[in-house]
Amino acid sequence: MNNINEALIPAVCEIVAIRQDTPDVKTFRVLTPDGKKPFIHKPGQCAMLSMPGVGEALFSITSSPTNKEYIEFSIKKCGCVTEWLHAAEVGQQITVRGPYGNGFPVETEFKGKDMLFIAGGIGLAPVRSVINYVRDNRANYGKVDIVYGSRSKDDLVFFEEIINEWKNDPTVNVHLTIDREQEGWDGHVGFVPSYVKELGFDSNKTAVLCGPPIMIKFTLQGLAELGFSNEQVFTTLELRMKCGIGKCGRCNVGSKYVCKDGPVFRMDQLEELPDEY
Amino acid sequence: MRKCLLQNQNKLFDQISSFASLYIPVETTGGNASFKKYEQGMVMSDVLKTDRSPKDLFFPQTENLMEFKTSGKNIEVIDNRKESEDFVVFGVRGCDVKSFEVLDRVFLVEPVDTYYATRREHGIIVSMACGRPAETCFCQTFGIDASAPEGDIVCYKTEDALYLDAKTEKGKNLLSKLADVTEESDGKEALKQKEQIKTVLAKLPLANLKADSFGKDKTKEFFDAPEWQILSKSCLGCGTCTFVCPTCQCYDIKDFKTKDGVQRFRCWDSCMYSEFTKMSAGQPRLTQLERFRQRFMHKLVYYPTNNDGLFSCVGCGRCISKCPISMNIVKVMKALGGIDNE
Amino acid sequence: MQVNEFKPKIVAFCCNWCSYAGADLAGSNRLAYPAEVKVIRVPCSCRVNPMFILRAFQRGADGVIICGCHPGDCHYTSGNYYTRRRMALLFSMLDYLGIEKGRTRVEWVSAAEGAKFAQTMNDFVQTVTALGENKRLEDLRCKK
Amino acid sequence: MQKINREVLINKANELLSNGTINRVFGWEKGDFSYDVTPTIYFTADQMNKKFIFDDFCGANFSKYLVAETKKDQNKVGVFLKPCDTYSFNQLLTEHRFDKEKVYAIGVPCDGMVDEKKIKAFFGEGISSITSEGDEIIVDTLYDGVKKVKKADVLQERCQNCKSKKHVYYDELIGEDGEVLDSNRFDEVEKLEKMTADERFAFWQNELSKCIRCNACRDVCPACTCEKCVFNNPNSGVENKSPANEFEEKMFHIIRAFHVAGRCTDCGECSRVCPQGIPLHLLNRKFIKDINSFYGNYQAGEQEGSRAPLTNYTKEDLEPSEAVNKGDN
Repeated sequence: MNNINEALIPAVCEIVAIRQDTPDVKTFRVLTPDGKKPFIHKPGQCAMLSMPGVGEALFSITSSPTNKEYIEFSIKKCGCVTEWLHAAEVGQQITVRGPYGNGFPVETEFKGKDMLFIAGGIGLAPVRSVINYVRDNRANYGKVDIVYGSRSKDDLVFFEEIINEWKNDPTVNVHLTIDREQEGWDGHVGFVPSYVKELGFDSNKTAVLCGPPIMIKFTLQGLAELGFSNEQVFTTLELRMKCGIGKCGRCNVGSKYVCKDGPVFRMDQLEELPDEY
Repeated sequence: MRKCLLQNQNKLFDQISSFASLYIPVETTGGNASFKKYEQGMVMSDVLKTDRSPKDLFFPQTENLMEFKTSGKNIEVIDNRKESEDFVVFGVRGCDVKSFEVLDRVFLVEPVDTYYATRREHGIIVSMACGRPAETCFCQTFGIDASAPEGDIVCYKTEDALYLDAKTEKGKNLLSKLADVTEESDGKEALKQKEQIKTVLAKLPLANLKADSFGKDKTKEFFDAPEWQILSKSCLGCGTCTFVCPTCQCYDIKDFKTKDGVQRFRCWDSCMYSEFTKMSAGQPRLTQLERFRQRFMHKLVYYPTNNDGLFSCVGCGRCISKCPISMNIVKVMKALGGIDNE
Repeated sequence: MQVNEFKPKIVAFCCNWCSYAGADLAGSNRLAYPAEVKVIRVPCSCRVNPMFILRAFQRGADGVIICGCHPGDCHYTSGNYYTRRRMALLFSMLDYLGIEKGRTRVEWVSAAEGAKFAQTMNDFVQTVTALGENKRLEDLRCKK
Repeated sequence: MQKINREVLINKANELLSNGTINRVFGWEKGDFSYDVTPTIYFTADQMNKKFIFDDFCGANFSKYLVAETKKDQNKVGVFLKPCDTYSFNQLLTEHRFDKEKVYAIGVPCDGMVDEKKIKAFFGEGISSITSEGDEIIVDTLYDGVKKVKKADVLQERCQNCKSKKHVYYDELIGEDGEVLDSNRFDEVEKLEKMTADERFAFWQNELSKCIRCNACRDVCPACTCEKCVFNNPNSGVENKSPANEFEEKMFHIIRAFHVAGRCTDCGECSRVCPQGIPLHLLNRKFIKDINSFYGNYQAGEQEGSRAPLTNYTKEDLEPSEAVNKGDN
């Protein structure tokens, strides 16, 4: 799609489907105007979406690269670009450039490993891409556990998919939790970090972690208690970005640019960086 | 080496501007100069440092990237760049020439910034040796020799002539087109001036400033230094240092609604501004201390870490003379490097 | 008749209580005033931030007029007194910067003065037409 | 009369620090050269002995720093204030920007600050030291040996047209107080007013086109203490980090001048810090001059609690149309 030499000039794409996942999260399916998949990406990578005149923002790609038909973005309403997107209708064109970032090392460090995915709230968006990638290349990976929590049942994104596909997949263990008791919920209640400890995973797994900073902080402590080392834990960062190609200087943390060298970092790499993310 | 008598200087400029746009430093108000497009009769200023660095000519303060037209749900992207033409920048000081290398390592690495790359390709740099370096100069700290600057053509200005020495193919090509306003010279005068400059450089007040304690992989060493607190104390958080700096390259991309479309442009931005890193989810650099630290850590540690130890400062000294509160990289280096400024 | 006759774009900020009603009255009395005048209703003339005026010029206005209640008649007691001071200073500043002073004006028009409204607008449009296009406070991006 | 020098101020600060009146004090810090003085805060007399300076380059006004500093804790902050700084100080008090109980203001005399840019305009770059001797400034240069210049010729513009040597606020005054002066500060404005509109337009076009929108004028301005500035607000329509064209250059400066109109004490910091040398004070002074002639003399900051002209009115105020035509007759 993008001429690689014209990194800042986006391509026009079209929103072909919109799904309301939770009260404030919508998933947008995006194709080129002639109905093709805009680009090939790696799980964990991001792309710049924009509406001229509204703004441009970076979003993680939620769909798995194994999906050959389309790409999807799950977007929570929180700023001006996202608000505009939430008000958009099917058929609306937007501009897209990317994919950006390093993505998860699914073909190297993850290969052959038992995987533990931990996500909170909208943090499942980038992780979903890896989960589905792993499910579609099942033979390459060991056991798969997913711990996912959010404020309430209504705030669980991809609920349909989790119930109908992931839960029905015998090779995947799904553990759901919500913060507070709720009518019609018979699953676990409690915060993600404590649930992870409760579940008590083997420390030979590779963990992928994404969610609000406070959840990450406590989950990391929990994982450490379970015997996980920093080399086994991966997470993805979010910072303000403008260019997506490591030039505008905004997402610079230490010697790294989150848009180019990240957004996926292994915890031991992250520890090397100054605490400014 | 070619020689052009000073009385022929404007003939030289006229000649260049007949086939390419020419930019020379021109005096604005008392002691200040800035690069302006040459028009017949303009006088080249001898002022050592232009107010803004010539990075403007390659990475302008504001620049249109593209335009959009929208109709209904449809968007059209219009890249309305025109064919670029060659241009010549005359009289770039050694430090500023070096700054292009620093910028190149940002803009010319993959994915290449084509806006910058095109200008670099078409720009020919005629550098100028610094006859009278200022007290605020510290290019030597970063291994830059003001008596022998880099550039496509190196120029020495003596009392009566300009001596031009082509260093690259581009430079040779340009010089060959100037044969009738220049004459061949043995360059002895230029060499003499070079030696003179060297003796002056050694006497500059900041001649002994060393950057050795900074550089690659020193993040941990300096990040939590207590000195940042006091150094950043009175920083106003304005963008003066970043905007006059020849190596600062942060930018913002913004949209402007025109009469019937949207213009996407980029403009310089400054890590000193409070909203630089602000996003809907929060703000990782809450105080001026963090923003102040980011700028200097980037120049002295982060950038060298990514670029084989090359510092993102060329010692031009503009921040020294322009900062409203006179805080600058020299003071930072002295304080963190353990040199007490008395 | 000239084909390319210059028609200025005029922005008129009108206070809700007097001048806007005055414009209404002009309309119901079938008093004509030029269609180039775009009326923007504001709760009070003192709602008009100097920035609004500059923004109007940026976006292509050739003249900006502010209409409010007569001094002493402000619906909010004193709003238009503040307008008077602010605009006196702003207009003087614009003049100082070399912007033609005919492009800005403040007029007091009450709800009963439909005729005055039409008269004022006619007069203002004439003044601005004579001045020609706004070149000194223009943003070319908005004019293409 | 006792010469007020560095030692006198250090001793005073030391006395206040050690008797517990204050626990820190704003003061100027010596730089690498004779002229690069940095405002800073001192906690001990020892620090002051090492770095404090009080000379012809201590132009920085501390008033604005007090807004943030006094919020930090319950201790009193000491501050040295030159006469013109006290106007800003008073104006900030008027606007309730900080609590004066948390500040101990030490008035210090000022006989004008020197502008190193003017010295450089005389002698070029390469200045190794600058010292003053009576009404002369002695400049040691790298290339042309020792040079002398009259201090009056290299004073900062605001000091050449000093409006007052009188401290309008202090807890303690060092030295003797001066008088409000009859300055010529409006001469330059009048000169511009006498030009034709075309000439004025050309003048400002030339000056304002130099602007790089570094925001130094705003950030140093003691009247600009909004917690969230309109120029930082992406929804204001005027947030632009760098001016895209001539319109935005003008708009920024008009709005900024208007926002401080009636509150600007004419301290001149904006022009001092402008890296491009734009005479920004001429915009502010125009407002001050207009206010004086339209609504009667008013000096912002002169009296704590005075009502600013733009938040005030009389029923007999002149009409905007009269205001713009005033100069015509």
